[in-house]
Amino acid sequence: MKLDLDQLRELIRLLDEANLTEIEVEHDDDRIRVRRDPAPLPAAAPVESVAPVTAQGPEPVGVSSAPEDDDGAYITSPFVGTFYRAPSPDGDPFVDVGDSVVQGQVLCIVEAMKLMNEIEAEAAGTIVEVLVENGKPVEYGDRLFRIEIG
Amino acid sequence: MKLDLDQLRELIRLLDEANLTEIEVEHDDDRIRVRRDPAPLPAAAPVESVAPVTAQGPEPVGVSSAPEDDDGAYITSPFVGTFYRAPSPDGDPFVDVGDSVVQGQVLCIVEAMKLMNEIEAEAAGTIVEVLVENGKPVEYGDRLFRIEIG
Amino acid sequence: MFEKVLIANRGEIALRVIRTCRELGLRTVAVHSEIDTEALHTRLADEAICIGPAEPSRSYLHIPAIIAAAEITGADAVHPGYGFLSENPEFAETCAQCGLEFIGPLPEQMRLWGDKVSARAMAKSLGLPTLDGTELIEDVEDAVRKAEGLGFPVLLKASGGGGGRGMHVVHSKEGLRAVFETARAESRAAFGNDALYFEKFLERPRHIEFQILGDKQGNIHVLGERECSIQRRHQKILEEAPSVALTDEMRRDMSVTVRRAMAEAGYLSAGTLEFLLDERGELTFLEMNPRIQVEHPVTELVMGIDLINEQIRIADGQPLELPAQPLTPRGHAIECRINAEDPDTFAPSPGVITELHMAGGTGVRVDSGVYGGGRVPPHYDPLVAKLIVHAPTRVQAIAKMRRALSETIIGGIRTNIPLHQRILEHPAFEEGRISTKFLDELHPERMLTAPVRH
Amino acid sequence: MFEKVLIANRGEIALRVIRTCRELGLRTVAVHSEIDTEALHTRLADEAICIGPAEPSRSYLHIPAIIAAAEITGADAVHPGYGFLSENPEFAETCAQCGLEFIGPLPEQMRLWGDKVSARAMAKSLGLPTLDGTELIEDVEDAVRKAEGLGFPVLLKASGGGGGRGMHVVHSKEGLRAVFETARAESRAAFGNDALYFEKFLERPRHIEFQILGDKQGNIHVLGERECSIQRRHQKILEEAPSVALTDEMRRDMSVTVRRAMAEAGYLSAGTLEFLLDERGELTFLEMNPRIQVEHPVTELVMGIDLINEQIRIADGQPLELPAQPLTPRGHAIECRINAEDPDTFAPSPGVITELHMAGGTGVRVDSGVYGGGRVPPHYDPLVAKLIVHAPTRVQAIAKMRRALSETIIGGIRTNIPLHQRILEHPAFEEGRISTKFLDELHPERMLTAPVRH
Repeated sequence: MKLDLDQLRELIRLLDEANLTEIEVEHDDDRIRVRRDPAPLPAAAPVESVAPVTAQGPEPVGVSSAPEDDDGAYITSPFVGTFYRAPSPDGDPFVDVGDSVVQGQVLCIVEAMKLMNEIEAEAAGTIVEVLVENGKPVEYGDRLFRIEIG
Repeated sequence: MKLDLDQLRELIRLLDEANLTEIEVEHDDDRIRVRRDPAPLPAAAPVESVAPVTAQGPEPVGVSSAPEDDDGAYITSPFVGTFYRAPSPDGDPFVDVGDSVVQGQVLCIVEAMKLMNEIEAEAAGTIVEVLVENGKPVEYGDRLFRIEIG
Repeated sequence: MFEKVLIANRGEIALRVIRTCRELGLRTVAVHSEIDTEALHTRLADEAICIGPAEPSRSYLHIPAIIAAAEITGADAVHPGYGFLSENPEFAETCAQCGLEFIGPLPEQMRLWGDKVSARAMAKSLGLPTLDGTELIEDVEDAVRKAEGLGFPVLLKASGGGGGRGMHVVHSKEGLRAVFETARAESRAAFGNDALYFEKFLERPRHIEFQILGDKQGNIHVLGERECSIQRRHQKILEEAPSVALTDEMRRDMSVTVRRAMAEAGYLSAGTLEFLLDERGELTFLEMNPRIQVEHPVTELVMGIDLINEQIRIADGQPLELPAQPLTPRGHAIECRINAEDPDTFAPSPGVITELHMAGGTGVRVDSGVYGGGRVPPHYDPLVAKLIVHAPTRVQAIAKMRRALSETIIGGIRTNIPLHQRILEHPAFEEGRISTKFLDELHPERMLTAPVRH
Repeated sequence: MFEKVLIANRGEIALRVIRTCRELGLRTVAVHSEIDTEALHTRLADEAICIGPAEPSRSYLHIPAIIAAAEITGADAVHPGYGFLSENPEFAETCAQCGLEFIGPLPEQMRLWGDKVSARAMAKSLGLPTLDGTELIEDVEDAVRKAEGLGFPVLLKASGGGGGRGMHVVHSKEGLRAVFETARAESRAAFGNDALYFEKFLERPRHIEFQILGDKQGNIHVLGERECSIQRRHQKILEEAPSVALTDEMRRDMSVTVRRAMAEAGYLSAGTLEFLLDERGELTFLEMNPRIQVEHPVTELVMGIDLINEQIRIADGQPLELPAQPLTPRGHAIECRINAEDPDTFAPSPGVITELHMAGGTGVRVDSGVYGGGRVPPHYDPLVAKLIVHAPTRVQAIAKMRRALSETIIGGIRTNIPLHQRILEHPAFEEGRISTKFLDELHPERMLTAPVRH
């Protein structure tokens, strides 16, 4: 692939000049996109407060009620609790990367208040990634598995 | 790939005029998209405070140590006090609009602590505008006269 | 002592508890809903756990999620704040079963005082003065008999109600017949319980409440009174301590009565006994709130104490450190609840706070759960901040609150600051001539048309 | 009473005065330099007048401009704050000549107490305990004689000095000969006066000061003491009230002595008598500051009063409203001066404050002259805010201050918050084992290399 760097520079200059966040140009099979996320300038930060240095512990990660984004679909935790991949400490994992799963199949357990909550697949698909380590705590909405639907 | 920068600029102008955040145009195999994310405007305001409604009274006007801007040169007040255009209540004004003045010529009086401070022209020129009413208070740096130098 | 406290709440009270925990060297766990991921309590706690979506029933009211959050963080105590689960005996019991110290009263005390009829009976048996009232009503004919026995006007109340909900003023037999079945159905729908009873209706009472603390050694302290007569539809808006309506003698006498009654009841932790004060100067028991209250700071300021600190000490089994004799108030304190709502229509005004400048200086305390750039979600209480002032006299406290309100800037949402300013400028308020009808009489037309908010 | 007060100052103290004026229903006029056009005092006053460029000598110290600002706004009283013109007798006299009520002491009192030698002689004659010292020194030989009479180590002080400036510790005759002429030249350059004298040098004293108020009826109130031993090069950094080093008896005895002395001196308005406390428990007079002081809020919090309010009442000719017997402190208060400076090198750090979150909650007071987005100019004192806490005990106050500092976020400039945190975590500070040498001993190497700041 041959890059026309000058053209690219021209686009970036334009982006800056016009204070844009994105320019995308497509022509035949060519496509150029330049993008700059809105700068988190000092003033764009929360105005009165920011998280103090003392705030620690489990960061709420990617809590998303829309389970699908660019990278595929996610199974998120509907409970706060402890994540287990197998029905018993020495049992085999319910699923592993590469496994095909059917709708309703048990993928893992989230334990809370001594109750073992089985988390089921909402749709058929293939497990692409296991995102939480066995025995680790999870929050509501934490991503547990990445799954390719279908 | 050939960029039509003028067309792009036209699109950006349109984006601005209509206060949009995105324009996307697709034609045959060509596609152009320009995008500007909503600026974090609110957060760009003073972070903790703004002037409260109770703040009133004389607004500090155009306090400028550089007496010259687009509109010409200004004679500013070097004192806080009361502005008088004439040497006595029934006297003639020292100067009026249209008068030519020479360097060192007395233009007005600013009274403070019963002292009559004579304000002199720093350079020769023509009085274009008298900016403060006779007998009104002035702050340090307030513009008193607009003058055309030369 | 326990070492890590989970705060089962949000907003300013969660922050309030976090602050005292930090001063005591206790670690803190915030729980939050998805919409509160950036909330101030989430940010200021040592740890934060997302427990569910924005709907309270699936997060802040969802007991299993809160207990699970305590489990995975290793918290060993829970502070419930006010509202949400603070008066839920099942929650307190579940905490105990899971080995978590519940920082609040015992579940049986919540049950006892939570039911309005049993509370009134208990109060009477403990020697507290009660408003003339009746037993539970059987049917509409029984209602007419009981109401005539008590004498109109009467207040028809739901036994399961509270916080001003489930009440009807009835002026005549006809009115009673017209409203009775509706009231019963409402009560059933709102509280799952259609038991109703009558109380004598006072036209223009003042709302006076006494703050108490009880420890595990059985000591009870009465920490003076607050006056909370400025209410809109039984929602308190502005509170003060002490009340101008009480003489030193009334305060002393009622403190003795309350202390004796609560010692006999074996009450533990912080609680508030609410009274009505009629125009003849009689105090009668209204209800007992077994929790910390929104307006507790006015007591803290005039008494020079930290009530959350005392709650924590009590839960840990330590005796109260307060002197044995009643503390006397120093100066006067006023609290304004700053709500995200239209000051005229009272419609909620959630949104993003674009600018925030809270008042400061001598005698000004700010308890806030928000920050500039932060969001006030529509799912919860509209309280965004409490502005509290303390000055040597009531006149000075009023002047200070006016000054503090004039400095306060909250941009991006509407707030009830203009309403507070109207209250504080009103001659009747300045003279202390107030009652729970004050706001109705300030804006009679508005009170009729404004939407009900529960 | 006067109706419009001009505040001849800037920063937090200007705001402090504006706030009390507003509470009293007085209108306010801010004066400001060009660079302070957007400053908070400029914004919060009822009126604001630009009086000159950024340089203090042409604005905040420029008497004609301030008087002219009062003339054009119709102000009828002036509050000088602290610093700038607050101890300038010519300014007080000019105000009086122009018909402006000066809210502070009489010019002759400023003259009396402003000169260190006459102040010490006056204090002695009024029965205040003074440190052994000498008359003015004639020449180097006289210096050697006088120093040997007093006994080394001695402190060589400039009569015109103050606030810790113009002092040299001398340990031997040789050292004295080496430093004498330099000290005389420095004094002449800094204070326009080369008069020097000796005082006994204390190795590790504590700084204790008593707050007083005198009214036009001749009443003097002594409002307890403050301890300000945490200093860097005689600049106070952290202050508290009461002092752990005083017993009730010492406090009572010195209050009686101070009241009698100040009544005899006919002192008017707010003032502070500074003492050194040596390791044997002896208090000796250091100097008298005829003005309100930076650290006055710690006294306000433990005494429950408003000192600016009292200053205004006094200027108006009203008697003090305080009870006749000495007020007793309630709880413990600590103030941290938050300066825009590097916490390690102490180099000033002016600039734009990009983020600001000040602490809140129970027992926290914030007196600040800045806002998020505002600028700290390089021309003035680096004090950007005072964080002040109040709690029942000293231990609780320390915990509260640690908590409050941990919540405070000031972005865009460096501040001395980390230094305060180090002080508050230090075991010796916690135990109250402090002296004016505390910071030197905390960072000995730093104190030697840090730039001098006046």
